[in-house]
Amino acid sequence: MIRIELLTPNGHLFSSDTYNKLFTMHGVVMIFFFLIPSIPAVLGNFFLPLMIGARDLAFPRINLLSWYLLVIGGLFAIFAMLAGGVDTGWTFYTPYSTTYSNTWVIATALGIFVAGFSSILTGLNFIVTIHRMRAPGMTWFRMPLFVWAHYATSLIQVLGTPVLAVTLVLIFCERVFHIGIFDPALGGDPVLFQHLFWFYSHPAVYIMILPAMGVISELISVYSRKPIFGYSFVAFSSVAIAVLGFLVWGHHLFVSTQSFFAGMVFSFLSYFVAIPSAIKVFNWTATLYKGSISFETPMLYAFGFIGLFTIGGLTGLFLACLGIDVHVTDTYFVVAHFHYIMVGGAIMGYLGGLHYWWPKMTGRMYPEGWAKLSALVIFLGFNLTFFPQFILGYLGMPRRYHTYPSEFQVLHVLSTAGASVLAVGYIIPVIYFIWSLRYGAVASSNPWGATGLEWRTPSPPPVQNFEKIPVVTHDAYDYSTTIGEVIEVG
Amino acid sequence: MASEAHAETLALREQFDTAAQQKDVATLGMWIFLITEVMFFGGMFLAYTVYRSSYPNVFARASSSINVYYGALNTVVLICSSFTMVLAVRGAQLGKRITTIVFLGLTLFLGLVFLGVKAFEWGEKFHEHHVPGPGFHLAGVPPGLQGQAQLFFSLYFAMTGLHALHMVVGAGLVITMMWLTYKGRFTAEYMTPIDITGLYWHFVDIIWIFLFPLLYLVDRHMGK
Amino acid sequence: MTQHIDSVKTYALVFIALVFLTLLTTAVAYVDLGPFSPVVALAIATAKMLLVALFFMHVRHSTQLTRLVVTGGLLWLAILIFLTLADFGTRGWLGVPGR
Amino acid sequence: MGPLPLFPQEASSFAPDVDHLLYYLLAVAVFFTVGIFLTIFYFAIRYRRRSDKELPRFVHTGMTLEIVWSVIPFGLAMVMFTWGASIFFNEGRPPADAIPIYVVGKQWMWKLQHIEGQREIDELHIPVGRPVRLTMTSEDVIHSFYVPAFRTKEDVVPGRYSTTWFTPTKPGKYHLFCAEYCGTNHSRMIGWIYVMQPQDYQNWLNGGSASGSMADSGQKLFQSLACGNCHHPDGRGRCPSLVGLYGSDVLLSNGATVKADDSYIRESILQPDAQIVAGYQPIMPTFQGLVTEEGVVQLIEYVKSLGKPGPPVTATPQQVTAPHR
Repeated sequence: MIRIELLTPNGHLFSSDTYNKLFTMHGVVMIFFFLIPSIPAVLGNFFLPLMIGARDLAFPRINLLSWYLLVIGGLFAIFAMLAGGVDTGWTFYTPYSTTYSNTWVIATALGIFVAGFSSILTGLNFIVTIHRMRAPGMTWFRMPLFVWAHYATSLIQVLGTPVLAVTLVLIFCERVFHIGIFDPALGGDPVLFQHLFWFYSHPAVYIMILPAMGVISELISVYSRKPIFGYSFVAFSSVAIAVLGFLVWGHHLFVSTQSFFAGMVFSFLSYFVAIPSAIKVFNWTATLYKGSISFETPMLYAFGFIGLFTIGGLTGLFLACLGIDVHVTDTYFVVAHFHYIMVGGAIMGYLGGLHYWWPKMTGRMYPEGWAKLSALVIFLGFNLTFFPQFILGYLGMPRRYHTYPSEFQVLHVLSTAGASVLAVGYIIPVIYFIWSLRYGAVASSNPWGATGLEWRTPSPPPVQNFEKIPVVTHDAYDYSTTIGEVIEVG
Repeated sequence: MASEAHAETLALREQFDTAAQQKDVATLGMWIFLITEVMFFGGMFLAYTVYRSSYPNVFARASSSINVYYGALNTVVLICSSFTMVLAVRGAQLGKRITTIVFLGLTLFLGLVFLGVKAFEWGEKFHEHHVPGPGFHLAGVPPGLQGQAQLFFSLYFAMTGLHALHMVVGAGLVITMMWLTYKGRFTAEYMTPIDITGLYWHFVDIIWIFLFPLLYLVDRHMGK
Repeated sequence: MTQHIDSVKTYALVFIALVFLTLLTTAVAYVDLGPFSPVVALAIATAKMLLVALFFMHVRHSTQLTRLVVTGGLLWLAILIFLTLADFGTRGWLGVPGR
Repeated sequence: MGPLPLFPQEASSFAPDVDHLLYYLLAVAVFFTVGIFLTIFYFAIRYRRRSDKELPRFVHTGMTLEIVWSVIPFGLAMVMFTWGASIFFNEGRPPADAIPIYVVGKQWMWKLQHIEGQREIDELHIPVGRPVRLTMTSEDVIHSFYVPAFRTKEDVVPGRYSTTWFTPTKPGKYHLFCAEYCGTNHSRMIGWIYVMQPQDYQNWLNGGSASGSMADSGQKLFQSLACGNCHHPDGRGRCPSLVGLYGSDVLLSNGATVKADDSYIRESILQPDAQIVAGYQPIMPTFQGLVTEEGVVQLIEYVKSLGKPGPPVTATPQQVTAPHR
């Protein structure tokens, strides 16, 4: 929808207000209600206990509660959308969000607040589970990397989300009671809001990407039948990303009138995040070396992930670089960059993981041919959509523009065309996944010849996950133990 | 939220192997939850730090207008309640039902005293036009700086308000614990919920320990 | 996990110390210590926090992991505050408004 | 449909610097992207699975390799940091002889004032080859002053001043965008920067219908608000004299010293009690709500016109050493 509107420079389809509400809801819904919960809530909740050999998470009731909270939060957001929408952008910058916007900021903020609690509780549950519920013999360095990635993610959720929560509470108070903590008319500082907001929202990017990285580590290993190269480096790089991710939020504020020195410090620290990210990419690539590589659908997604994440990550360096960032911040360059990370990274990881574990979750296989086709369509559509936006950004096209000067039109048309291809790519899996639930071939307990504990139990798993808690005697990804059991996929 | 953290029953829940593991897990979960609370209040402490360092004089003046006796009284009341709470936990550890209930009752009473004093204090603020909003006025602060004084009171109400909200939740927990103890649900071996309620209560106390000097005691010597 | 049960006497001593520190911090607020006023106030508050955490919350007897969680949490709070002050504290160093 | 531009115009002294840095970053990015793509393709084909029973040999993690591929990117990144920071440093230090322009952002327009008195809306005329310094503030929400061809952008924040500067190098007409989302008509808060030959610029200045310089307007405002009743030029009034104030160091009643820059004067007008000059009483009323942001900058220009502090007259030593290109 957004892309169609941007086909023409003057925007005939909607009014500016509608456009502003659309991109705000797109941001809010995608980030807070899809990307942040997607992998942890769907794949994590299901497989984390399985992978460490536990019967369930440490607090199943809290887990249920966190699901209800997410639904309630979602209802608030939907209410806000139906009641008239909200037009502040997902960033809720003050004083626009507190004083000037006449839209449903409060309902949306409440929705995010509630969903935030859901996220905190999920993180809390995972940390405790990983610390205390591992099966006998499942030492820290025998854990699958998916679990490591979730551990790092949970740290961020637990430490970062409360700060967003309190920020939203203050926004809420400011709108309802007019107490004005960020109100410049009283001497308040809107830049303080940005600090509080990005303290959460920068690490939140890693909440989205880390679980996807965990998925990719699993996929690369299984489909090349080799242990991940540099296991401990990949494991620790997850934690390093989580920790360093908290030190760099100020790179969103280079032109926000934050002090020059703070800009220097944040830019410097930002480059440290690049290192663990680079380590991961290099190690994944090295894992392929002398492997036994098969090209099932999840592996295609894994390749797509590495490619897109590499581009997304490297363009991140541009944004961390003070001199360049001044020019490209708040332009389509940023839009392209974070879509490469979030869509190219997080969603590719999610789809890869979904395909990989689909047989385990449902006991059915999906149609391989269609799946490969859609993986290809998504990859091409994605690049066509977002690559032109890098160029647009460097040309100076600001983000969140409903109308734009005509010289940018060609690139916008390309991008919109890409978006249509991308949409087709996303619709295909929805159709065949539903189809497979009924008509898919019945899956064996271990169709891929994988090593994780989740494959040592029937598909789908029984209520208590395992008939008998397994005892772990090998490192993760020791394929000598499973190779004999490989069963042909129907 | 916290009420869920100790919702296990006496029976060992199916996902655990041993009672020790179950207790350990619950305690760890509560501590992590408290850390999220630290970060939650941390955001406001940050806002406070920034504005106090920007407007030290106005903050001193505004702080001096609050009645220090209420603050000090409430601090002592809360410390007393923490003391009774720890004795209640001790009673539960020893398996003494009556002791536990009595001390939980005292804790609850002190908690309610705290909230009562707080309510009274807030009432006075409304009376004195010290509540942020169009009617705000703080005597002794020049007109151009009323906004900054209002910032102080915005923080005052936001921080004490959220703290009071936590107190209300805590009081609810204590009542639940009293009821469960009365029903004989706890033994010397299994009293994790009381233990965890205690942790929560003490945490709320700690927050107040910081709020008191930060809100009530800013350079009192200057404000006079 | 073995249970440690502290004596009532220990708790009572901690309680008295806490009340004493409360009175102390109130009294000190009326003394002009210049820039050290907030430092002293926060030092006393931190001491009180330690007393409550170590004794009332049994951190003294707790596992390594719990201590790690507590120190980690405080460290993160410090990150939040110090890095933000890295901005607010250095504004105007260039002598150009907004830099 | 329009043409297909792939690279923005370079029209300020910063633009080539930023673009050179971009080339470096692009080179690094392309190198790694292509390298990783090719390696993956090669491995994927070379080591494809040939039989279902195949079990590859375990390859041990090479510590040296891990260190090498951590250190090299880090080195490259540090080059990026240093290079980027040095550009940023220059962008943060306007030269002393820059032409001052005052900018007030407002939903959804840019209001600009030249010290000669010309006022413009959504347009800015400047001469080529001279540094221009913008002092900016907002009347409502946060905006951001963005000129892609100059590679400069800085947020415009209500309640305070922000600064940016550039030296245009090519005459022409360039886009001005608001780059911080500011509400319904954010995408229409755009304008044009006209970079002119010095002579054309002079003609433009002379041809305008300006009603006197900013300092003149400021003086009128000063009189209409009766500021002079207290602020006597000889310093014998109830309030400090403003002659020679701008740029001087002011001793405050709490013992601290502040430099009397734009932000200080703005604060003194709107929140006079925040910083009291040593030896004076806090009797000045606030002018919050009585003076617009545009009025405030006119008053600042007026104060400036009352003279600079004693020698060195033109600039403080720090400003003299500022890099000026």
